[in-house]
Formats: sequence, C-alpha cells, structure tokens
Amino acid sequence: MSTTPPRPRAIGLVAATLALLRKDLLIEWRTRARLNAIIFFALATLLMFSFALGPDTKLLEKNAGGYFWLAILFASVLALGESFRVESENACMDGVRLAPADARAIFLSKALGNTLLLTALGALLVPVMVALYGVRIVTSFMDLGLILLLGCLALSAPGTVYAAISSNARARDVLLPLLLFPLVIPALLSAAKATTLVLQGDPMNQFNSWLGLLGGFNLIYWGVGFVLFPRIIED
Amino acid sequence: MMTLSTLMLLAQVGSGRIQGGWGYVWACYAITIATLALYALSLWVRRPRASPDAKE
Amino acid sequence: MTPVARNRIIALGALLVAGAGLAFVAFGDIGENLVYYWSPSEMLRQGDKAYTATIRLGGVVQPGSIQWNAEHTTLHFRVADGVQEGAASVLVRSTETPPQMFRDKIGVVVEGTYDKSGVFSSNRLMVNHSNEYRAPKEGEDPNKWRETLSDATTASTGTGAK
Amino acid sequence: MNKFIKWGLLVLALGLLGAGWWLGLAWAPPDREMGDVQRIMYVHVPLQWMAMLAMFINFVAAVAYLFKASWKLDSAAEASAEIGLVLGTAGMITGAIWGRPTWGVYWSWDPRLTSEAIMLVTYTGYLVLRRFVEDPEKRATWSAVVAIIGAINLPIVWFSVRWWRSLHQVQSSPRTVDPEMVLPLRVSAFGMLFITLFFMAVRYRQALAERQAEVALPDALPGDVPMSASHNPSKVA
Repeated sequence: MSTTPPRPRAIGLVAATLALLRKDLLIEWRTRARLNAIIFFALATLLMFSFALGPDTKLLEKNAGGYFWLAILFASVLALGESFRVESENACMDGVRLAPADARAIFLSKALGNTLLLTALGALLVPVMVALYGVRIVTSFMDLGLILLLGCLALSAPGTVYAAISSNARARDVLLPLLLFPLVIPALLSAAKATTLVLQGDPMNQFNSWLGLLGGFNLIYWGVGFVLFPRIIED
Repeated sequence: MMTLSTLMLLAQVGSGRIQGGWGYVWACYAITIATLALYALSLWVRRPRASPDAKE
Repeated sequence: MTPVARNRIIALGALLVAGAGLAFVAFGDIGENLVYYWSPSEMLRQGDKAYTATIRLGGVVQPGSIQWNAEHTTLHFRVADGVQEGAASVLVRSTETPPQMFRDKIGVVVEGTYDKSGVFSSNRLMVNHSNEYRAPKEGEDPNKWRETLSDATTASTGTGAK
Repeated sequence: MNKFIKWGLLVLALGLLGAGWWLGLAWAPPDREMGDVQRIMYVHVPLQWMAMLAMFINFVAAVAYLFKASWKLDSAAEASAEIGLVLGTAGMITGAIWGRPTWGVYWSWDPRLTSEAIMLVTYTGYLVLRRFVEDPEKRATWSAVVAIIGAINLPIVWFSVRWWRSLHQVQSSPRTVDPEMVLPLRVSAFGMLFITLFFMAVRYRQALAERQAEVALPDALPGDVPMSASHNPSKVA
C-alpha cells in the first residue's frame, strides 16, 4: 500500500518505518522480557486446554487448530499491550512523535513488529501442539506457515490501533480484548479453519478459500488502520 | 438429564412437530415493548438536571 | 505536490486497499466453497471425502418421501436439489423434532454426518424459509391446513420410501 | 429542537406503532405456511432496520467528527450507538424467538446471525470505551476511530444473506410480500423510525449537556469546540 504515493516521500515513509522497526526489535532483543512472557503464557494456555478437556485425545486432535489460534489470540493481547507500554514509560512516545517521522510509520513499524513477534510465537507453538495434541501436519508446512503469517498480520493491524487507544485509557487490560476480539473473529475463524484443514487433510479443497478470506480481511484491517492510526496519537 | 431430554424429544416427535403460534408472537411484542419502555425510563433517569434548557 | 495533497493520496490509496479487501470478501469465489450448507448434488460429487465429517446439507424435502416409523421416534425423508422429478437426493435420518412448517417441498438444512450406507444421520433439523409471505388462498385456514398435512404425513408411514 | 416537535414526535411514533401493530396482529392475514407466527415480522423487521439506521448514523457522525471536530457530532455518535445497540439487541431476541417455530432452532451460526452477533459486541465495546476515557477530546477522537473500524461489519451484516448461502432468508421486497402484510409492516416501520428519532433527540441533548458540563470544568479545555479542530485538520483527509 505504500506504493501508491509519489516516490520521494514514499521512501521516507518506508525508511522511517524500518528505522522504528529496527529500534523496537533491538529493544525487544536486549531484554527479551516480552517474548519470554508471551511464550510461557501461550504454552500454559495450550496446556490448559488439554487439562480442561481431560483425557479425550480425539477431541483435542479434532479441535487443535482452534486451540492453537486461541492461544495465539490470548498471547497477542499481552504482546500488544506491552508494545505500547514500552513507549509510555519515560514518555518515549513523545520523543518518537517529535522526531520527523510520520505517525503512519509508527503504525507500520508497531504492527509489523507485533506480526513478527506473534509469528515467531506461533512457529514455536507448532511443535508443542504436535506433541501435546497428537496431531500431524497432513498437507504441508508451507500452508501452515502461510496461514500463520496471514493470521498474525490480521491480529496485529487492528490490535496495534486498539492497543494504542487502550494503553492510554483506564482499565486497559479489559478494554483491549473487548475491542479487539469481536473485530478479529472473522479472521481468527478463517485461520483456525484453515489450520484444521492443514492438520486433518483438506478433502473439499477449501484451504484456498479460507486463505482468500483471511487475505481479504487483512486488506481491510491494514487499510483502515493505516488511515486512522495517526488520529489516535496526534495529541 | 439425558434420559429426560430424550423422553421429551420422543414425546414431541410423537405429536408431530414443534407446536406454537401466538405464544411466540406475544413474547416478541412484550419483549420489544418492555425494551423500549425500559430505555425510555433510563433516559428519564439520566435526564440532565442542572439546566434543563441548555443553550443549543 | 503539497504535503496535504500527498497525505490525501496516501489515505485514499489505503482506503482503496480496504475497499478492495471488502469487495473480495463479498464477491470473491469464497461463497462458492465455504458455504453454510451443501446441496445434495454437491455432497454426492465429493464421493468418499464427504463421509464421517460433520457437515450441513440443504435442499428441499422430496415430495412424498417423509416417513416416520411406527413409534414416531425417528424421521426419514429425502433431501433433493429441487422439487422437480429426478433431482439428486439424499436419504436423511433425523432424531430431531421438526418445526411446524416441515412438510413436502419445503427448504431444509440438516446438520450431521453422511456414512457409507448412503444415509445422512442428522441431529439438527432446520427449515429454511423463503422471503415470500403470502396470505392463505380463498377458503384456506392456515392452521387447519397444517393439521391436515400433519395427518397426511403421519398416515403415509411406510408408503413414501424410495 | 423545541419541545412541541419533540413531544409531537413521540405521540406520532406511539400512534403509528400502535396502529401498525394493531394492523399486524388483528387485521393482516396469517401467512400461508407460518400461520400466526409470521406476525413477529412487524416487530422484528422494523427493529433491525432502525438498528442498522442508527449504526449507520453513528458511522457518519464518526467520519464527520474526524473531518471537523465538534461536540455535536460526538454527541450524535454516542446517542446513535446506544440506541442502535438497544434496538439491535431487541431485534436479535425477537429474531431468535421467531426462529424457533419456523427454522426449528433459536440460533444457528449462519453468516447473518454470526455477523449480527459480532456487530452487537462491537458496539458494546465502543460504548465501554467511551466510559473508560476521561478526557472528552480524546474520547471523541478515539471512539470515532473505533466506530469507523467497527462499521466494516455493517455492510457484511446487511448483505450477508445475498453474498453467502445462509439459513436466514434474503431481504423481502414488496413483490415477495402480500400487500396486506406490507401495509402493517410499513406503518410499524415508520412508527419505529419516529420513536428512534425521538430517542435520538433526547439522548443527543443529554450527551451534549454532558459534554458541555465536562468542558466547563476548570481542568478541561475552554470553549465549545475541541482544540483539535483548530490545529492540523488535514491530518486524516
């Protein structure tokens, strides 16, 4: 979407985005606190599902795709909330805004950073899910990777907008899931269904349709989020 | 519970189909009227008190 | 180009992207494949793949195919693509209470599994009403009409099998 | 709006609603297939139409607010979201009750019902957000953003029955409904429209009074128009 504007400033937007993304990833890498926290949280969630269902391994196997995405969704709430808490400490956000960077670059960098984090988390969860739930990857790893990437993109774009809002509001821990969950239901549903197809075989060739639906919601979320985000942090 | 619901199901199938008519209709109208009345009440309770004729 | 105009173009481009996404969700071929229910011919075309998964099957009740066993505990009927003769159809066994509108030629959606014996076992039966609302014809009382229909289908036990 | 128009609106609304429902319950014929249960249409359909209308007004007010900030637009957005949620919830409950005798189930996860449920939760979130932000200016801007993002769902709810195969029938038109049933539906829909407008007028004035009380507080910004209107209005355009 950054190809539409005329050239000279488009490079400015991309460059600013990359610089901010690099900064965020560097902070992330130095402490690794957020990554560790959400990994353990997601692992605990996956475990909890198997405890809650008891020894019914058939049920776990059947619903593995849904549990996998629920674990990522719950972890994403933590990750998204943290991504702006870093900035509100020491008033970093003011510093970023004072820099001659477009607010849209902040959106792109934060959303991409969250996507990377969640995708990494998902990649780590896959082997755990295979071991815990006794599933196997029937179609291909490529398909699973694609779904993982698109699903995390779909969570991150609206999640970044809403995390920016809720990080400054009262009761932010309640607000973020309340705003985010209903919005991402369609994307999450597509991702979970497609994952189930990857794990259990795809007899009706529905995989590409779910993938398309997920892609469509991604375009909507990213387009709208990109336009509206500057208004949230402008003052 | 299982047996009770199964028995009820069998009883219903025996009698043909899910019966009903006016009961559902009255329920819908009553719920709607109650909702509208309750909302009107809530508006009245929340009415601005300080200056009823605030400038437009 | 002024910064304001440039911002407008960027915003417009992003909104176009969002609009394209919505258009794709709406008019892409997604609806063809990810359907709430399948028609009998679509399900039969899948062959072996349709077995054992929980699916929804939708169509019309084939005329004259409704059949209850003696104790009225299970209901058998055929769901067809359309009301015309020779449309593809599937035999359904339902344990669910049918709603009062259930009759020949009405649209239904059943949820359940299809097995190798060619019977669709359903535990959820829904009538799919059209968007048409008509007054009863001259001298026709809808309540009475339904009752007689109900008697007729009950009486047809054992005759509607195909 | 003066008092005369306001109370006149209420009387007109109640009169039309009463007349429409009387026509629907006593005068209109029962449906050939559904029988008397079909009379739920005269309450369910107007409720859903008006809920969609209120949420559309909310969307328009939110977009307008981002272009030109004013407390009036913010108040209109708040009023319409709340009324849309109330009407939509009542519409969904009556729809579920209607579903039981016709479809045979209260609820099924078909595209229409699912998107409708998502829509109601979205607007609940919107109203909760408004409660949790104290600064009236920030609340107005942020909730406008949330309203616009949430409004993505509106066309999906409305067109879901056309775009995808669903259990819910597609929208009826006068051609598919008997004239004797169209009349009560029209009358009740206009009654519901006027009662919606009445609620909106009342709720709007309340919201506006609240806003003005908020900005009148010493720690808030002075004046009727938010500061963001004066600086950088072209940011989103």
